[in-house]
Amino acid sequence: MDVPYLSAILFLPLVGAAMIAGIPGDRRMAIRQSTLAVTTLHLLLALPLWWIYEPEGAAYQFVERVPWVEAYGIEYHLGVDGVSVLLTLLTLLVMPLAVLGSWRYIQEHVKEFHVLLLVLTTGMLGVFFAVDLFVFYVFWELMLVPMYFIIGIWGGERRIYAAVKFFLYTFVGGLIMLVGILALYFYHEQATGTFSTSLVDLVALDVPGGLQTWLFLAFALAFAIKVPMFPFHTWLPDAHVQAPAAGSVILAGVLLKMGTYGFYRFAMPLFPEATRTFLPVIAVLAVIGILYGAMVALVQPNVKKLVAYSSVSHLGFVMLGLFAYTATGIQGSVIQMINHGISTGALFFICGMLYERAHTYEIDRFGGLSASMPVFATIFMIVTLSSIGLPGLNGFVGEFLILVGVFGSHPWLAGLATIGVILAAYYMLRMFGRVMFGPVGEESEGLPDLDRRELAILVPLVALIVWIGVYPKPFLERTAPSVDRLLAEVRVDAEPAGDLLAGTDEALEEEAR
Amino acid sequence: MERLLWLVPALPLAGVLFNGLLGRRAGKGVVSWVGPGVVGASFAVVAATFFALTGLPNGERALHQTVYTWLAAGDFSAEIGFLVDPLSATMMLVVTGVGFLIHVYSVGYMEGEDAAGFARYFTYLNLFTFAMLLLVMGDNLLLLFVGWEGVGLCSYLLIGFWFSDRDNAEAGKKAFIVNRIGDFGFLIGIFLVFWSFGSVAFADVLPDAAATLTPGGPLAFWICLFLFVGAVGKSAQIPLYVWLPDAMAGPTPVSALIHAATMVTAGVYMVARTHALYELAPAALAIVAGIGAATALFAATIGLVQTDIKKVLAYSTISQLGYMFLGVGVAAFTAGIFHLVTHAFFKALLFLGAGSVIHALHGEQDMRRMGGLSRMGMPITYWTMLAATLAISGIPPLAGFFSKDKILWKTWDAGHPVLWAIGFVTAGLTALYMFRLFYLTFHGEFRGSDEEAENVHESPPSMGVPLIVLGVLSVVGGWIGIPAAIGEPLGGIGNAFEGWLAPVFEAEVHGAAAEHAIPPIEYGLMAASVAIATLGLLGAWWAYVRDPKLPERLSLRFRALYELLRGKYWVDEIYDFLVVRPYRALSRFAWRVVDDGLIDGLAVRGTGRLVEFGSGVASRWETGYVTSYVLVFFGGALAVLAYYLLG
Amino acid sequence: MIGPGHFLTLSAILFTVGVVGVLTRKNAIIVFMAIEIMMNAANLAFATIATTMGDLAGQVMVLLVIAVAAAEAAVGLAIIVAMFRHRETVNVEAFNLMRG
Amino acid sequence: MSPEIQTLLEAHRMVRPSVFAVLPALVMAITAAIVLLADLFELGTTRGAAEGEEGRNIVAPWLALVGALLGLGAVVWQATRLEAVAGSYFNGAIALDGFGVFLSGVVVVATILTLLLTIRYCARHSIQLAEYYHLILMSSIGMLLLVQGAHLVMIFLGLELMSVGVYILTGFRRTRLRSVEGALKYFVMGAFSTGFFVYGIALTYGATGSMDLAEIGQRILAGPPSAMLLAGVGLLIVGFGFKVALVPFHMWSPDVYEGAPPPITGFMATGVKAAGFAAFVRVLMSTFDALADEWVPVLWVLAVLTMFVGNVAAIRQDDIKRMLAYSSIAHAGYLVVALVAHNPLGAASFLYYLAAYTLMTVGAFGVVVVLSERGDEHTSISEDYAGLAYRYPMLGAAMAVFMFSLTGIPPTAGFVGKFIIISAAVDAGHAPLAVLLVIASVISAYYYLKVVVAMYMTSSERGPATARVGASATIAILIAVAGVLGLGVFPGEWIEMARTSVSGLAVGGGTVPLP
Amino acid sequence: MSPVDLAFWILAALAVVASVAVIVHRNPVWSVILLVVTFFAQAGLFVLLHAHFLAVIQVLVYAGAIMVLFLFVVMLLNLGGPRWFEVAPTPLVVVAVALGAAFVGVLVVGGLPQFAPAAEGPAAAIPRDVAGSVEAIGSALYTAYYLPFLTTALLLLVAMVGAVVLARRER
Repeated sequence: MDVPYLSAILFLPLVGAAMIAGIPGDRRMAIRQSTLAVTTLHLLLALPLWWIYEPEGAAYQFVERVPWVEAYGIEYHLGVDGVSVLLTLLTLLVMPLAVLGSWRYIQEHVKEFHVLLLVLTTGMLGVFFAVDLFVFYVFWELMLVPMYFIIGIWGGERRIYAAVKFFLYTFVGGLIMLVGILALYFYHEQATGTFSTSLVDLVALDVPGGLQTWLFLAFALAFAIKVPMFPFHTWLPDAHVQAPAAGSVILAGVLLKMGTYGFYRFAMPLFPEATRTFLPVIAVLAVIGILYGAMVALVQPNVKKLVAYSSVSHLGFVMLGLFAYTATGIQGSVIQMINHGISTGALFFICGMLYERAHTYEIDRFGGLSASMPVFATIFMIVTLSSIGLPGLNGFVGEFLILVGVFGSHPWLAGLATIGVILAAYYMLRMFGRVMFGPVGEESEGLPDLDRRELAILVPLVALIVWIGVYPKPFLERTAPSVDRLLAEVRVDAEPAGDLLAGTDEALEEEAR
Repeated sequence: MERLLWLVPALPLAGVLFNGLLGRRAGKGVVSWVGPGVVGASFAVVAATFFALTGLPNGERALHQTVYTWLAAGDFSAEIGFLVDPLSATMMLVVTGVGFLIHVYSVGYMEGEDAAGFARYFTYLNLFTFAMLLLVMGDNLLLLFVGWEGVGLCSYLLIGFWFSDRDNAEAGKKAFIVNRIGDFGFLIGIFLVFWSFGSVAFADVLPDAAATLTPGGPLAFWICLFLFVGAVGKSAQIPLYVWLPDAMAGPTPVSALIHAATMVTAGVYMVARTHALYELAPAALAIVAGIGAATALFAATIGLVQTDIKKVLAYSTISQLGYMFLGVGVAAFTAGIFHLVTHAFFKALLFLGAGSVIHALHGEQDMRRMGGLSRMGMPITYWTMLAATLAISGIPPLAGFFSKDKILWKTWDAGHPVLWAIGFVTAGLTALYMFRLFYLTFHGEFRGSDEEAENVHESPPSMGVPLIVLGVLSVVGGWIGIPAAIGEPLGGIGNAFEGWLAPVFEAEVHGAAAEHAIPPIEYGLMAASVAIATLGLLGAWWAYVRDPKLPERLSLRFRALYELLRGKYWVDEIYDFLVVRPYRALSRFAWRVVDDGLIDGLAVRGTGRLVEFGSGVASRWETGYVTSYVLVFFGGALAVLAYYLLG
Repeated sequence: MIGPGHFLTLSAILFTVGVVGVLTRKNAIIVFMAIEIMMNAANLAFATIATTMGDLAGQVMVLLVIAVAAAEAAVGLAIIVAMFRHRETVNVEAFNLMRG
Repeated sequence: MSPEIQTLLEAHRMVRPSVFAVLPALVMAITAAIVLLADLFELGTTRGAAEGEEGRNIVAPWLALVGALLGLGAVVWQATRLEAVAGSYFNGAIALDGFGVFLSGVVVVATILTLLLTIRYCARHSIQLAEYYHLILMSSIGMLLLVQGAHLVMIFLGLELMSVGVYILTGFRRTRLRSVEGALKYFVMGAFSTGFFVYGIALTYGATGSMDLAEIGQRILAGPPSAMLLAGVGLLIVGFGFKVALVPFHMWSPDVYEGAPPPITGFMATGVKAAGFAAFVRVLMSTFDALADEWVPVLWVLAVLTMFVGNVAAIRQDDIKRMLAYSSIAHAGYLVVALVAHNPLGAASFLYYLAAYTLMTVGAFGVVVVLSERGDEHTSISEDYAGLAYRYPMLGAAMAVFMFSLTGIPPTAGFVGKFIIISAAVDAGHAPLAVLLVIASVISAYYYLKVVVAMYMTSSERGPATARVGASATIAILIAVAGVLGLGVFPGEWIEMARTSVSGLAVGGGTVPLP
Repeated sequence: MSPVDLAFWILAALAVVASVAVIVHRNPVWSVILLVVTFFAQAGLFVLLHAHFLAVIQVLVYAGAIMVLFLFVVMLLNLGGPRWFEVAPTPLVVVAVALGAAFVGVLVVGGLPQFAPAAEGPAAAIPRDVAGSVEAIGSALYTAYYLPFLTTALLLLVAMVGAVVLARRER
């Protein structure tokens, strides 16, 4: 492909940001509309990826490879696989919605907000496009900055604490990963005599066990914080509660995926043996995350915090699926990434809409909203059910595939994780019931139902929720070859189906010996 | 016909979309036609299917349609596909048939709702029908599970239909969560099936079952046990029955449809559907039978003392579901399904009748405030209720007699005298509490206010007609499965139902061979059960009509027992104490202590505080006095020198 | 026999005396004097080494250090004058506005 | 003339004196003289309007700026002819090599930016004096000589010329007690450390018999180092450690940075530090290359101490100058990591990072200067910087860029700099040190973010009134921003330049191929 | 003990005693005068090292110029004080003396007294008295050390300007 398609997608938001920076700050509506136009255009620009990406084609497509820092062998190397395509489209779908979601929410420093939103888009896309580790790292850190501002400037009461915490947490992980990247880089130089930070070159390396362990840990820490995995999750509730609605949506919808995506795209193929060594640890942490997140979510008095902890639980499923090491589990994980982005994104939009109406996130101050907001109630219900994992909606597809996949390799963990499905119903329905049902609460008197703008935000998400739930095939098809390729890279033969014992823990242990 | 199978669930789904999206604007009039209409149409398609099926030779009676591949990832693959064999056809007929009647009934019952509520109600009801059809038509376990969850959702939504009352919403939530506990088992069961067979399609699993699994082996046992956990949740068996009595918070037609006739029987259907697996796991079957019998008795005892008319019916449902599990548990799958069908008729009728009563009394559900309604102008309600009560009590020749008796006989025949005894006692209790209900409601003095008494009225035709239809079915419904013991002497009336289902349960252990020689004891048992039912009936008459003070005296006499039953064995309280509270406490502990205290407080903020402390130290060294700076400088220089010259 | 070692040891002692002076005295002028003692001690070392090995670089260095010392003295004393104008004291401990 | 003297004259014959080799210094020295002379002849001076008010010289700043620009021109000229003229000049007193020229460039750029920043500040605070600019130029000359010095005598003199000038500049606002206090502390500590430095030179001289770096380098190859040599090296490390503010020789810097006029603080944090580091690196990495096993452990410890004490102490500072002082201590620690790596990559990363550091620090101080132009100095982060970004959007954005660059966030120069320093450390097998650097960076993020937080996320009624930012300061800050981002986004050229610049330096055997 | 040795010990003792006295005396005027004594002793030591020119410069520049400057400032600022020595063993003094002793100790243990020249310089063949003469030093200063020498000029200029700027009366 001669046209630098990915670069065009990548940098369009920056161009947009520059344009919007030129609009006088007091013309708020113009700024909002322009940003909406830019983000929509952006989505349209990238939408062809859905069709022109060939699932069965090359591992990385639309590749661009230009030397960047030649002295270090660093290249501006972009490319997408099936998973990146989906995550890219998810990101681009979320952005216009985020702009819409901020229409009324953001009233101060409107211009700065939208400029940052666009810069953030570039950062996020860069992470999904990068094939070169250096490029990846640059974007990984780059997206930190706008998000930090978004939380810190437009957030709630304790926004500064939350923003700084978010920043520091991610920064720690990132820098340690940087050391890991460099060690890998020099190992590559030692082994081959050439310098390269390209994933393609580095994957080909056979890193010795000890080094692999350390490097994997360095990468895993960065990704685990981002995911966030238990026990690295405590930044998340703060960040979510304090962030403005759009910030939470993007955080949940896209940013958290970068952790799991990092595992998928970098940590696992680069360090297959270490991945297997740490597989039990990570799988157990994932299950702890699932159950722990669900438990803590139950007792949250704050809607957003509840959703934040539910994210910990849901991302636990994603991690578990990735480390199932079966095509089914990993595919489920990928779908679950998308699902979580859509469903939790929608939940945060919903939280924002509640907040715009009642100016509180306290669950106990709501009640009986269904009466005055029937449309809202319906959509909220669907999103809640999607989050619970009701069959027919998207959440089930991901969770089920993950659990089936994991069951083959770790029946006990899968069993424990399945308990998470029960717990999810408990905390979500409890919250839903308290907010929407029962007598009308003190903050809920006569609140207006959704207006058109809000419908425009939620309806596409609900449509996707149903689409993926009912007909996930297009999504699964696009990622299957990429996932198979990953499995081939990590050199694990998929467990033969039907052979129950082959997949049990004992068998794995024996193999380790 | 095979190509049109999709229409069966699609019609109610169309109703969902119409009522959900446009219903509020279309108005109650349109909705009241569309809502029941789509189900009726669906029933028509089902009927056509049924006849198409009967037109096929016995043994080839199966229609199959694959709509599309739903989930395919890695080795796993599941399709959206429909399988109609005699078993599903039976279920479909019940679901759409009884469902249609209840839809019609609802039009009258829900007339008090505003347009939005009315549309919402029918949306949910249609959605339920859709999901239930998926459940019974799905050609694989996963699709069955989809329907399973779908009906659970509808149950949640409909129980909490009047959501502004906190209790209703809570009841819905409880139903959903308790069901989820069962679903957990179901899911594990599915995983086990998949990893054993490499597929979840019935067509792959069931014929291969004997070849893949060791009969009586652990794998077969665990698969069946986990699947049964799901059934326990959905069909409200011990220990997961607690949601069903609370579910009576929903509108009464909902209780009739979901919590009596169809959804709660899904567990029985599931066990029957996967009978090929269960037959390989006798231990699991024994557990099924044991749980069924225990539940039957247990719920019946509670039903004896309840005062809320719907609660009595709820416990009765639990008890009857226990019968069905007893039936399938002794591998008498046909008997279980037969009871499922007859139960659908008379229990739906009972609920609808109760609804009619409640409707007449403007929402009153407490039987202590009813009485004497037989004389107050509700003939349809009265007579149909009587038919249903007789049917459930097992008085011949009404429907309940045949099905219940078949289960009891099969239990005995399978060599489970203890289980038979439990079922037998329960049959008596059933007659007792059902007639207690009947007498308290329709006989004696009216115990409500005068104002209420004046307003008592018969229900509108939309409610009356379904009552009559169901009344008829309650009477004659059993005749499709007349046992050989009666049929043969009467001139060789065959057991149509058994023959119909035979291709499905061909491997049934106690197959047709047993039918040829009719042991005399069968008649004895039959007589005994009729006798005990009659005894129950008379007991109720004695205690509630002839000597109304007797129950009070008894309750004082056996105070402890009475309180135990009144308190429903305090199972809810025990669960609350043993499960719910500890879980919440643990959650709070995880949040406050682990999350806030240890991880965030100690590790995260603690690190921050450590750095700040260090900052204070560094800052204190920076005294502002140049002398101290020089000292530090010199100390450093000395250290460097000492390193080089001494080290 | 006195050798370069003696001279160097003497220079080390003198240097240390200067250091101790800087460490202990608060009077800025005395502190500066102590620093001059340190510079001189270094000069003694340079001269000793230069003479011993027959090199001129050390001697040149002594000259240059003296020049530097002169320059520093001038600047240092000017600073003392400036600070005296503020506080009427040359006690270095009187100046600790900035700390932490 | 006696024959003995003849012999000596023969021995000390002048070798390769060259105007071109010292052209930047020379150009600036001449300008410095002109500045002073012009003032003497009252060119461009205006008398104070009121009795007792100081006069001002409005020509001096521009003269000085022209001089510095000419100096930059001279540096560029040297750079372009480097291949032809590289070598040592004035009997080995100075070296003309890539390393020196690169850092000369850094120093001169720092000088130019300082001059641009200081003009309005001086005008507003009545110190628009020829002497001030003269001293800046002279210090800058000292730096250039220090950077190029290849002889300990030359390094000593360059150091002194630079330091004495900066002592005076620190106390230049002599009516301000803090300024004088800063000068006093700086002077006392500086002179004290000079004593150690001179003594270190003496010991080195004694141990090797020479003060010429090249000769010393040769002679230490003869055998294992004597105790005297090690003592000399130790004291040199102490002396340099003071100039570049390594813990525990750093104690002066917070107070002095706080006391000095902000433009001078910026000058100290960049020019002085760059020049001091230049000589430090030249002496250690080139001359004492053979002794690397001896000095690497010491510097390892100093690096860790410096990074951590600097960053940790910075956390509680509310005065931005003080905070930046600690920050610059910490950055000195990062630079020492590059030294510890002790390989060509380390040397190159050192150069790159120094350039990056200079740009971002000068920029940050630029913002500080702009805010302190009126009335009080306005250096409280929590009060004066609160809501700054909304009063001065561009200034706030620039400051944010500098803060993120100091933190090491892409795509800024600070990030790339840290990246290559870490890479050098990892390459040299100092992965633990790299991890410590990383942890220190995380701590640093906290206080850099504090500035951003104040500017963007809080608001305050107090703080300096909004006013137009002067043109010269604007230019300086823009240059810094452009530099920080330019070096960050397109680091290739610059890394390449740093790489070739260190090729003349015999580092780590000098044969290891660069990536 | 040769006369040279005797002279060394006398001068060394004088230098040490006088320098110690400088830092312990309470009166700055006395300190300055004692410092002059130290410098004279050092000039004497230069003579012993055959560095005649340095000895002269030491007296001229240090004792003559620098010390006068010191005395001038002391007088200008009217810094009187008691005329006695005072050594109070404050913790600071104890620590300082201990560190100082350690410093000397480290250097001595490190081999400073065993110094032997590592190489021979260009003046090694020339009589030491000649090597310490003004011509000899000039022959190096204006040739090999030309640039450092010039730099000194700049340094002195800076010092002059600086002194003027800082010590000027306030407006």
